[in-house]
Amino acid sequence: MSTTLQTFDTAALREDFPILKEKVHGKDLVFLDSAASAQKPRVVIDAMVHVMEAQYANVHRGLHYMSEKTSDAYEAVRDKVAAFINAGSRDEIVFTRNATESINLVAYTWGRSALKPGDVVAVTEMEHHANLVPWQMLRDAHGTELRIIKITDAGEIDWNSLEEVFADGRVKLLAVTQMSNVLGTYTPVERLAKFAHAHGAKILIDGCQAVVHRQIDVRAMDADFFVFSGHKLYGPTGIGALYAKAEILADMPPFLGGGDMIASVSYAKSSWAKPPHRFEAGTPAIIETIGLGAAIDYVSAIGLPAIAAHEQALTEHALAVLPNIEGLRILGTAQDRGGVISFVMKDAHAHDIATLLDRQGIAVRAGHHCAEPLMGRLGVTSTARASFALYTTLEEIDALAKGLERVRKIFA
Amino acid sequence: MSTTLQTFDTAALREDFPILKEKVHGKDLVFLDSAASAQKPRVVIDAMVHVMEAQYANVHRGLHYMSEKTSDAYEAVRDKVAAFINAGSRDEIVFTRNATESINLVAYTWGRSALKPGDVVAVTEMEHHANLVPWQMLRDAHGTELRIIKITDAGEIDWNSLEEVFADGRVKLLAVTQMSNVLGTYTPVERLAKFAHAHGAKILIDGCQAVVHRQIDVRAMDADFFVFSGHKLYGPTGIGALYAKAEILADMPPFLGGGDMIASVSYAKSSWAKPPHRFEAGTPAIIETIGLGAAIDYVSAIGLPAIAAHEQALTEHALAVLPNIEGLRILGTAQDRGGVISFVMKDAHAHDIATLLDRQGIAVRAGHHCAEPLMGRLGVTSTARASFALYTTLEEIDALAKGLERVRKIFA
Amino acid sequence: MSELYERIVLERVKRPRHAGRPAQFDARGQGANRLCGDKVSIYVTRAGMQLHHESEGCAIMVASADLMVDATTGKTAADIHALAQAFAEVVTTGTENPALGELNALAGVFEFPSRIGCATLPWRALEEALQNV
Amino acid sequence: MSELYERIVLERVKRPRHAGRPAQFDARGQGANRLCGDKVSIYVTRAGMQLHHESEGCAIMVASADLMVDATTGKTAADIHALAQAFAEVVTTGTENPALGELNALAGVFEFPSRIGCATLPWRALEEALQNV
Ligand SMILES: Cc1ncc(COP(=O)(O)O)c(C=O)c1O
Ligand SMILES: Cc1ncc(COP(=O)(O)O)c(C=O)c1O
Repeated sequence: MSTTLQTFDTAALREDFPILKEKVHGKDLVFLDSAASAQKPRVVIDAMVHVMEAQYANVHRGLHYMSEKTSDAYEAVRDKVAAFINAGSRDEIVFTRNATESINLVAYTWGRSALKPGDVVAVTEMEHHANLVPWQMLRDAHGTELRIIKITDAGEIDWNSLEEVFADGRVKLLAVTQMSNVLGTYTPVERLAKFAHAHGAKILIDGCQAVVHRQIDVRAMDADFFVFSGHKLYGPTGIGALYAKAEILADMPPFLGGGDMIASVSYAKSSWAKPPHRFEAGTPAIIETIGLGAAIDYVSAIGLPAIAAHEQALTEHALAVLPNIEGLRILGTAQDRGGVISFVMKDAHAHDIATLLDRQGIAVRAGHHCAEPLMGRLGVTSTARASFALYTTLEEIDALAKGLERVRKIFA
Repeated sequence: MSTTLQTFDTAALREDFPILKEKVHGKDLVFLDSAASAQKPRVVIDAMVHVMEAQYANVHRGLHYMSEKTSDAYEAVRDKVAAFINAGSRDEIVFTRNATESINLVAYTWGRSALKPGDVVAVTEMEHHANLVPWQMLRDAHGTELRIIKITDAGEIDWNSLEEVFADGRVKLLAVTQMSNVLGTYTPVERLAKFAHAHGAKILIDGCQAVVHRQIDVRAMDADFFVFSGHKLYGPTGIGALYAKAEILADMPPFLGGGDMIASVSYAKSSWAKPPHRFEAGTPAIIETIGLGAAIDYVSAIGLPAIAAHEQALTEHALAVLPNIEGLRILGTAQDRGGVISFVMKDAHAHDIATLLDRQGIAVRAGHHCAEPLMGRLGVTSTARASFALYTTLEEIDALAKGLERVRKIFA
Repeated sequence: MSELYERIVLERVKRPRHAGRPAQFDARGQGANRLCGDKVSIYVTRAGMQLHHESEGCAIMVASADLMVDATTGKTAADIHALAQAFAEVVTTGTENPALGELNALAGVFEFPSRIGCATLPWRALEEALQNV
Repeated sequence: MSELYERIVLERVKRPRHAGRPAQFDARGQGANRLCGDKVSIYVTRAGMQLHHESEGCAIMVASADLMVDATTGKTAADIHALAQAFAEVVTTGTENPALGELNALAGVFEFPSRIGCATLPWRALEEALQNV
């Protein structure tokens, strides 16, 4: 091993994640599936336990101590999320279940009010289903058009295609991932936002993958909408966020109706609370939101720049080592890419790879990664995918390489 | 104290709830706000911790050990929920964030496909906003009509009004609570279902409160839709359920678009997975679902009949003791009622009552309880509400009565 | 039990000095607390030389409205704005402000974060009324 | 590493004996695994006296299809249905069934719950094909 990671004590950080001590099929767990969902550090678990053991009640509507304390803890996370992605105001942060709900919320409310039939929503060939299907459903229900921006063979946005798609001036929303969950490609979101705005369109950035690996600044990138999930960011499941500019949220009609999202209710007419509460109906994911706050504190303390540097080293190592395996092909060769690596192997189907690696304790994902159309574009039906997190080590990548050698031999 | 509770060892059960040992303002916590959200037993906390410490990965899409085990644990809860409410099949259980989302899901998908403009949705005067606002939104977006069934001064459904509302045969859905979160009234859901069905309407039962206190049998009551939240059932926040009859779910279009809810995706057209997965887009609330499973195991082990008997004794005691307080008036005198008691006091506003009780460690809720129109019907702007759970004791009700005496003296 | 309630508030709640809607007024401002249904109207008469409040709500709100009228009658809009801010400071921090006199009776509200809105509601209504003058 | 793969499957994957789409056939059944993109078509010719599979997917699925053809050619629909159930039992429980012969090679699939669907997919396609005969 020539590469070493300085200023980043992975061994110490791994101690924060109880699950990393588990054995799988009698082998040490090598968890390379963090892009699907990350493991949880002790502080996140503890924060959730603390709520349930010592400080729990429903939020917002209570005048008693437990409710006040819980409301404060819940609302404090809104400030944390706002600071974490550098939103202009806490009121621009809406809590959702996950990125999928965040995007659907935009499609249902902004999409059906700000977009008119014939307006165009543009997505790229490398979107996750979460950033494709809602726009298809909007198209089919509301009469908008859906256009697809091509990617190059390298797995980057094809700028010619982008310009073509925008040429007639009808695109009103560009919905694009900041980092592909299949190819690891980062998209140039600042440039895309400028382009979209110059063409009279808004931009929605699917930050699900990127937020885990890079410092996000929604104001610097000038995002109109930005979405992510807590569970990929070392936080609990059941909690995600939508950021939208205040002036956009102000005009959006509500999504779900019920408690907490109203200003007043009468049978004839109800009026809506101000954002963000307008978009949070019913009892929220209180415990999970507080867990997300702990996760944000955790990654912030380590620092996204340090995490990014660590993962960059891992990625470079993987890109150096894996292609040595005969018959293995990595998909995507984008210039700017992070620690999500998809590959196929001659004669070995992705599912067989995953199963055989699993027997060695190595967890990778196999399938279409919720990006079926992208599989078609890449000319495959599925891929195997290894993805890295702050707790991933170079040794684990070597273990993956060794495991893949054994897979290759079985299928040779 | 003349009343005693046999066969139910409250003291032992209270040991299961760590939070009940907390002090508030230096006083023992007397938590009488469980109708808003219940406290969590150790086994629920432990189940969630176990997932995060030892057995976590994203579900459904993984071929590795952690994902398989987590998927199994997640899907096993579907069986538990189905058994708990006696659904005919596990595929009739859709996981949501909470009851609010469950009702909105029905309004968005079934409401916009099975209902036509001019069709009528009927609700009662005692619905929670969660079972009113979604139908208002449907009315305003889709052209259905919304009708309100009156309640009597006792706080029971006014059968004459029900018949009037149904008289012209245009009601297609009766959406009704099984237990009022303000008055404690149980509604005769079996009879209501028969009535609705005889009039060609479906019935949606808001079981949010009832499911905590009574054994539910969706087949015996012949519910078309039944909804509840996990957090009131001693489970985590962020997880709820929708039950719907298989043949109804089969015809419902999807709600949110994204991963996991599709059969196949192409740009031109996507096809949907079968229920229940069609309605569960994106990474679900995995940890919380498993927590809900533990909560269901917990209450099932104690037994709903035992819980109901315990709470019945508490309710009777409260109804005997509280009216002795001068100037205190309990709202609602339904024959069939459970442990949710709203009251007002002469000269003392509900909020002042709640604040003053809180100083004594007693948590009650005050406000409109997300039922603004009901407040109008009752001729009040807000009430104070004490609600009971399996861990509530007779002594806590006496503490409430004593606390209210002190409030009364302050305002005398 | 609770100093706050004992100290002052109830006196004002039971016998408010400035309650009621005048037959004639120059301007009105309204406030409502969506969480609890508290409602207040402030009436300004003779260019602020006379104020009334019509309050429907909890003791903290009613007392605050009545005390506010004492403290602000005849003051300029700028003075009232400054007073509103100083008062908000008192109820948020619990630190009394000698310049505020009787208004300090509500300092104890700071212990009940969810009630601070009750104490400040009449002030928001008054500021609205002044804009309508 | 994995007995399952070593024992048999790969032989059938590399050199399937019954792969390909016949020029003429009486009926076809199809199966697809939405999770992984596995696809299989089963072709029935001369009233079940000849079967072929066209498989695109993982080793478990392809081997299962090829072994299935061996085991079912010439059998009645009722027999095939019984075999399908017995086979499903083997791959779900891991307990070999002496009556199933070479099909037992896939017994190890039970250790991989999410792969059981791969093993049974060709059987579902065959049952569909038989309904089309
Ligand atoms: C009767 C009733 N219905 C619906 C709800 C809404 O539940 P949730 O906020 O969990 O969605 C509640 C609880 O607040 C309730 O009491
Ligand atoms: C790029 C991208 N977008 C969206 C999603 C959807 O996230 P979730 O399932 O948490 O809603 C994912 C994760 O699966 C993703 O990787």
